[in-house]
Amino acid sequence: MWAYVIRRLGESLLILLGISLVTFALLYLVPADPARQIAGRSATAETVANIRAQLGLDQPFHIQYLRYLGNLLQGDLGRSYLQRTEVSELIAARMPATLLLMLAAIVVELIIGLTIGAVAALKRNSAVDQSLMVFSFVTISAPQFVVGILLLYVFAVQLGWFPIGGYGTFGHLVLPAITIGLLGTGWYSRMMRSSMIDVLAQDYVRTARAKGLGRLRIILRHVAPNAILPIIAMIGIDIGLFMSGIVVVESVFGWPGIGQLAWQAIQRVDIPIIMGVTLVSACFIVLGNLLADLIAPLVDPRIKLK
Amino acid sequence: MTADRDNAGREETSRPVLSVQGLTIQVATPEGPKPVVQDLSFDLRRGETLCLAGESGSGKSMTALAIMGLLPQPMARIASGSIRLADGSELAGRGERDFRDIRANRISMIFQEPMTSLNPVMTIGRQLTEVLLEHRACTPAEAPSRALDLLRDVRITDAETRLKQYPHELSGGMRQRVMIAIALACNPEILIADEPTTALDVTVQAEVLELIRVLQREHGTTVLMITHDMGVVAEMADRVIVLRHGRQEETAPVRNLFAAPQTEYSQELLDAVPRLGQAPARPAPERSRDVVDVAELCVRFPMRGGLLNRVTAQVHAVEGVSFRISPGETLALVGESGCGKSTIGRALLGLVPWQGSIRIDGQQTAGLSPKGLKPIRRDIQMVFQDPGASLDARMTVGHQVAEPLVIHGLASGSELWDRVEMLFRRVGLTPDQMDRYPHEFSGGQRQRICIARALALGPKVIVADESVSALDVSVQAQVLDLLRELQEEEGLAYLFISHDMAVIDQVADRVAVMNLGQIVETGSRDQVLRDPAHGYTRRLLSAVPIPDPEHTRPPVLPREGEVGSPVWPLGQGPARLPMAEIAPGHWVAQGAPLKVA
Amino acid sequence: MSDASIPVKSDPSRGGRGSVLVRLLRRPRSAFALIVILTMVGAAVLAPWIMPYNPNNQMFDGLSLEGAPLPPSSEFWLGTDLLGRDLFSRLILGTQTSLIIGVLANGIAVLLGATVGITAGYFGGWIGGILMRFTDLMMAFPALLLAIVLAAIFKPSLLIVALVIAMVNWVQMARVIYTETRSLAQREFIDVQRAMGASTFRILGRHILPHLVYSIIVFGTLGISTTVLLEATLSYLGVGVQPPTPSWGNIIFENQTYFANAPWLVFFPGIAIVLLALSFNLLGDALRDTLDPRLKGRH
Amino acid sequence: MRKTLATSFLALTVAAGPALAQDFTEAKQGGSMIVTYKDDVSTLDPAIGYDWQNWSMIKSLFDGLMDYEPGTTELKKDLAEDYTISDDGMTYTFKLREGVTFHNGREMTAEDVKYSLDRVTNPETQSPGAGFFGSIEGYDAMAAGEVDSLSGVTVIDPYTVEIKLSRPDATFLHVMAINFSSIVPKEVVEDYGPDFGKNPVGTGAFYLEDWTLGQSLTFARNTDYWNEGLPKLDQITFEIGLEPIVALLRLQQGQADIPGDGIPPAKFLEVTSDPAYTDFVIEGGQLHTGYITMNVNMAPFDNVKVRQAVNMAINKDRAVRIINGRAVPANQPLPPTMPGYAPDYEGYAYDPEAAKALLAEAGFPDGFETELYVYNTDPNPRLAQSFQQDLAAIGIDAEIRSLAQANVIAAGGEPDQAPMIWSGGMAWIADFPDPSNFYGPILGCDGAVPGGWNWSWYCNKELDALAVEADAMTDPAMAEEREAKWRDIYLAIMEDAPWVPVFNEQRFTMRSAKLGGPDSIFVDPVHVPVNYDYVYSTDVQ
Repeated sequence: MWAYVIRRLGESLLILLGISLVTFALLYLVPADPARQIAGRSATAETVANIRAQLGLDQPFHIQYLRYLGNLLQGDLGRSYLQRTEVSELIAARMPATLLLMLAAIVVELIIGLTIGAVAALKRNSAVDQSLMVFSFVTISAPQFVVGILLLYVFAVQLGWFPIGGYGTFGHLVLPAITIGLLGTGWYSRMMRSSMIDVLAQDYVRTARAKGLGRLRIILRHVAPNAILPIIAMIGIDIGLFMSGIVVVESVFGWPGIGQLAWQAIQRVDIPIIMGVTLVSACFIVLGNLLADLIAPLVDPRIKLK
Repeated sequence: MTADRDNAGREETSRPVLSVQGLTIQVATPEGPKPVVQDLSFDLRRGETLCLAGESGSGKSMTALAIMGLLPQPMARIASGSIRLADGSELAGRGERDFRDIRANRISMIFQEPMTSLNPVMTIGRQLTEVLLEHRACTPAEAPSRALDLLRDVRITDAETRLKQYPHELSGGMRQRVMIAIALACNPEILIADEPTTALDVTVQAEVLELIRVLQREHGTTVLMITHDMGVVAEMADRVIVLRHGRQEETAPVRNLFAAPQTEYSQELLDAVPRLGQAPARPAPERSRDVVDVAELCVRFPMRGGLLNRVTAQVHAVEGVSFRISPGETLALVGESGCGKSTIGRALLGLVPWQGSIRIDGQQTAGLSPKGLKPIRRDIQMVFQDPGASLDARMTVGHQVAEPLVIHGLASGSELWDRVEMLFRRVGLTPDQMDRYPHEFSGGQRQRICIARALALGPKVIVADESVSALDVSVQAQVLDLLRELQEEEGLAYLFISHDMAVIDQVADRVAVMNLGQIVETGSRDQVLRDPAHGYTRRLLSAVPIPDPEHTRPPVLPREGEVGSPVWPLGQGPARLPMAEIAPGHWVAQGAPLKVA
Repeated sequence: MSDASIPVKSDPSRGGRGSVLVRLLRRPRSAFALIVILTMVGAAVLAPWIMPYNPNNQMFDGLSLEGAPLPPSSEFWLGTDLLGRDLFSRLILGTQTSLIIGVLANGIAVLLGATVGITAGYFGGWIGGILMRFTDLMMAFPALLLAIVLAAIFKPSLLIVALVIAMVNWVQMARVIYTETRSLAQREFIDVQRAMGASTFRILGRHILPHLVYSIIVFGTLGISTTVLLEATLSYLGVGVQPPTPSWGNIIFENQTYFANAPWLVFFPGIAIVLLALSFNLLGDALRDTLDPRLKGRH
Repeated sequence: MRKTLATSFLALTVAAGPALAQDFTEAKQGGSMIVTYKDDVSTLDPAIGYDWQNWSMIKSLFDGLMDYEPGTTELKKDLAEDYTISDDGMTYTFKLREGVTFHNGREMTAEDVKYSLDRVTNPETQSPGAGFFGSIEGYDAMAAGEVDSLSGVTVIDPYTVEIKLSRPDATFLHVMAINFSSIVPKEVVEDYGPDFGKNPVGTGAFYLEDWTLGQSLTFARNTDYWNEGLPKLDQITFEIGLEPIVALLRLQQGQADIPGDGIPPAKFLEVTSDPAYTDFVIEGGQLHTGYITMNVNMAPFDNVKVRQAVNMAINKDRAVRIINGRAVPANQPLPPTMPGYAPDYEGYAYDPEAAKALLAEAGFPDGFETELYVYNTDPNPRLAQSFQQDLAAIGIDAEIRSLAQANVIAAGGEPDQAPMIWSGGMAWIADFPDPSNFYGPILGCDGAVPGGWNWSWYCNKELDALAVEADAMTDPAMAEEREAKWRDIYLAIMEDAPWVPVFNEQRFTMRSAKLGGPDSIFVDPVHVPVNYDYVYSTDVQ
């Protein structure tokens, strides 16, 4: 078990290393010159060169990357070019908001998604199933910015049930969490439905029926636990979806998370922040996958970590 | 089992415990409802064992499911007829809720696949206590000890540990015992056993059948047994109902059926059953040269683990096996599942990496590149167990039979199709079937197609890996006939891999018995099967059910020593068993390749 | 050997295209999807003839005197946008953009994903290891971030946007195909081919690929929906299709601040995106059910 | 339309003076307000902060030697109690106010002034404003990193500091009023190092009470503020991350008081036409020009006739209408409120036919293909499309390149990347109200270097020489003459037409009903966007 965890962590580190290299290389190709941006419009070429040297931007690519990596190993994500603040501090400050949103979104998608999926599977091919599946298709077909704008318009502007964007209270959380959660809801409900249908056809469910167990008991004790197994593997993918979603949703709702930070940084080509956010969200995704793999054997005794 | 039995209503012995009258079951097909069971009537008498026997599609499992109210919804339904219990309660048409008191309480069922019939994420203990508690057979406090008793009842070793284990940690035989324990937990009047041993090795099958008999005796349970295996029928049944295409073909006490079947179909069915020890003698092929010469063959699969995911152990699937086959000769490889017999076949075809020496028609294949191997492949071909899986579902069978010719550039154009046509005829198919897809054929026909494909290159050897195991007995007999015919006409050599002693008895010239990757006994068919010298061979033979109700099979011989494991840490391996020739050509291993697992 | 299985197998491979189409049309959901898709393809192809106005013409009478966009009317069916252009005409032209990107980006993604998936799945070993580690790496990349950065490096154009989306989207395809190829490669009928001495090329081309075609079609169809959404999102963030080429995403991007005052500017393109993505999702799902009974009811 | 706006603006500025005097003395201290911004506040370090959000915040946290009268562009003394200028205009001697304390309680002295100027010019500070101090003696050595102190700045006594210039600079007092010359306490700066921007300590009217990164900042009243009676509010909360549209909706629902990013276009018509808001919508000018650059080194824009033709082709009225009339069409680089503006100059009138003819004359009867770079936030891509249509009308096929701001700036800084750039969203807002501020970096030779801000790459040595001459006229008596000189320079530039000046944006902002104060401070031309110090709350009156 521990050997497995350590090996997987090692692999994850390699993946993160790869991601850092690719991102760094991509950003190296971005034409904007950070030194120019820092120096301002009134600066002379001399000043700019001076700043470039201070930031090490005059070094060849591999030196720059190795230096970045060296700092990274010491937990130093660098300092934002334009905000002049430690990137780690900026990310740390925004992390609670993003984590809160993520948690809320996961609750939304799990509760709604799994329920819808289960109900659809149990009522397979009925009108209920059909309409639930169409609903789930709509949720995965609607771009988050459209959903977000729509929810904001209807529930915050017109009905005034929720605050119009921002952060702080439970009310602020509802709309963005639903916006992000809806996408996952679609995926989870479809996964859950097909998984439930698979499990319902399994021999051990027939055994459970042959035992004379009640329907609810069969569903809760025999079907649901087995149906959820393949869905656990979704955690990593789900976090990936989430990380992509926050850039849009946080900007629609003015949610002070790392998605907003990333978007602002991309607009201004603030490379240390882009690097930092990319690495942090890649960490999330990698850890999510790892977590999924570690949870799996706890839920499914057949899986052995090797 | 000493629990108080509810004897109410049992005094009335005249009434059957279960009475099925005019049962018709329909399934929905795209072409409309189609009956799979028609007008089936029988009575199940208290304490007896009634066998529903028949081949695939005879409707025997559907009948069982109908009694339990477990017909697959909404595709199948009882169209007419009644199913009554001794107290007169009607089961047909009952709702799911009303069935709950019947199931496990009055009728229990065990299924064919013990591997999948238990919930993989629940401990054995909980799956047992669950049924007890559901039917209030005991209080929650008593449940664990009752569960333990149940496991001991079904002769499971180390029952306390088993309670905490999950199904995947148990062997197939043990799982079926757990299923039986669950089925008998509430002391039902009737136990329906649907092919309970089909998925198990022959020795385990014998043990499970014995267990069912013992428990039936102890509990006085009535058993409705569903099987396709006439050996099992002969061994277990008091009465037999032969089903065919959903209709009752014949109902008779077991002795009468075997002694004097009343219908033609029953006769055919019984004739087709291979019987151990009754096969005619085979003329010894002349041993001029060896078309296959295997020496010191080893196949090992790496197992990875640890921090760096390095190879930490190896599965010694095949360990130092040597044998030869002459033209026109059949060598049978026999053994229980996992003994390495199939791996040998795959090694011969170059489908797994191996060490040692393999000569096909004199040519060494060790170390050959795919290109170098290609001409040799023309001499050796393979026919697998599942013809469905070994045919490409998305290609017409004609093309698939033509493929080897195309690959080896042996024919093209009209010549190609002439040869394919010839091959189709050769295996008893008609050329107009060439344009169809595999799923349009029955199992037996598909296996013929596979044989035709294997014959296309005119091989000298065919590896037949459980090639008839998945087929119904009547079809099996036909395919075996075809193989024999081909051998006689073309002088083919077979490496016939099978777990079925009776089949081997019919086809083999020589037999090699394998256990844990090594040959433990080899010799002519008569030497090995009629006069087994190794304990393992004897045990295997003692477990084979004999399709003769007059014959009382002695109990299965006990296993000698522990169950071994082919997994060894890196750098270690099983000791090679020394072989001794106890008669000309009859070699027996000395000692057993043991390793405490 | 159980005979409990119901012999209701339908024929997955026979019957030709016509009958697949018939089966799709028989199901209300896929019939709806087909009609929407065909309508949109029709609109895209016939755009020059059915657009009531020049979609790029910033009409003087397309804005109110204060410079506000006009609501839907008999003159401008879906109203005008902030530059006084006819929204209906722009939506029709936007269909072209969305479909071109959908087909182009998805085509590249499918090609790339299938190649990587098949190679890694069939050969395994270190080639497969490296390829799959690389896809793992791509999976861990926050896709949208990657797309935005890529779009920022290369000057955005239709082709670049399509390439960027393909770079992000091929990964899922590779995963799916990899898993399927791996299980196919272990099937007996492939063993038979190897035993016959068939070349790798032949096995891949004649036996593996035909089995993957349906998955490729299904996931390719589903992929179009993701592509349309990603294009819309990129355009919404201003790094997608360049103005004045209309795409549904950049129509919303240009007009989103007016959602309270001119909701039609966000509503109509929003509906268009949802409809198209929904239709491709429904179609993909229906194709999966119709073409490949093995997958029936999953996902 | 243009005329009405211009006059109303003048009226506003004129009205500001007396209004301030009246309201202000009577207004009581207390209360609070909420200001919203979309983008993060990057830093509050006065040597570094240079964006829309932090500009006025820094002004309220810090003071410099000079400042402007609230709501106007008139210089006034701030921390300097008095100053003298030597006759040659090369030496400035500032007498500091006594008893001014930093937020940490220490008194501000001449040493701090010297430290602050040394710090902002030291290359290690990486100040984007360092270039403003180029006229101080010793600046070049400082910029080169050779020394760590400006030789021209001398502490005479704790309350007197003398600054020597290396060349006469008429704008020097303006320079002393910009944020970059704010006075900072050395010990605190050294304590926090690069994080001083997160922990600012100054002498300003407010101090930073709390900063939750990415969410909000709270300013509290500096009770020891040297300027009696200021500020009026006890607390200001800045909420960050709100889209302008959301910010305005919040204001309408009473959840915010000032939308820091102004009234978004989408809401503009609604609030300006709603009588309920007429008292709260405030219009003001700003020292801003929106322009299209044409790279004079890239064909065919190396041909002056082509550039002139483009000037005639752009329909500025239409552009103004696209942004709902929140601007006045421009015909020269300087905005109307800037000294040196030429009110009589006609510019290039909108005349597509003439433009077409001129283009043909230049050898492009069928037009040509080119690219127009634009910052990808609304309304800039829309404006670009409008220009694109205008250009198409005379046969020029301009492809739009809508990119992130930094990428547009980078392209402009390359000699051969961007033939045309629309400056919107990055356009020049003057750092101080002096005509010279529109020249050097964006039209002069100094800016026409790789990575520079002169995106038209226009470099006219003669005009550069004239500019130096004009800035040497430091005598206040010659102000008129200097202004005229600058006017000539800009008109000469228009002859060469490296730009198409499109419009001068007006600022429209809104305040909630609970805020009081003269309108002019809500659209303060220097304390952009709002002069927080003078806002009061009607709740406590």
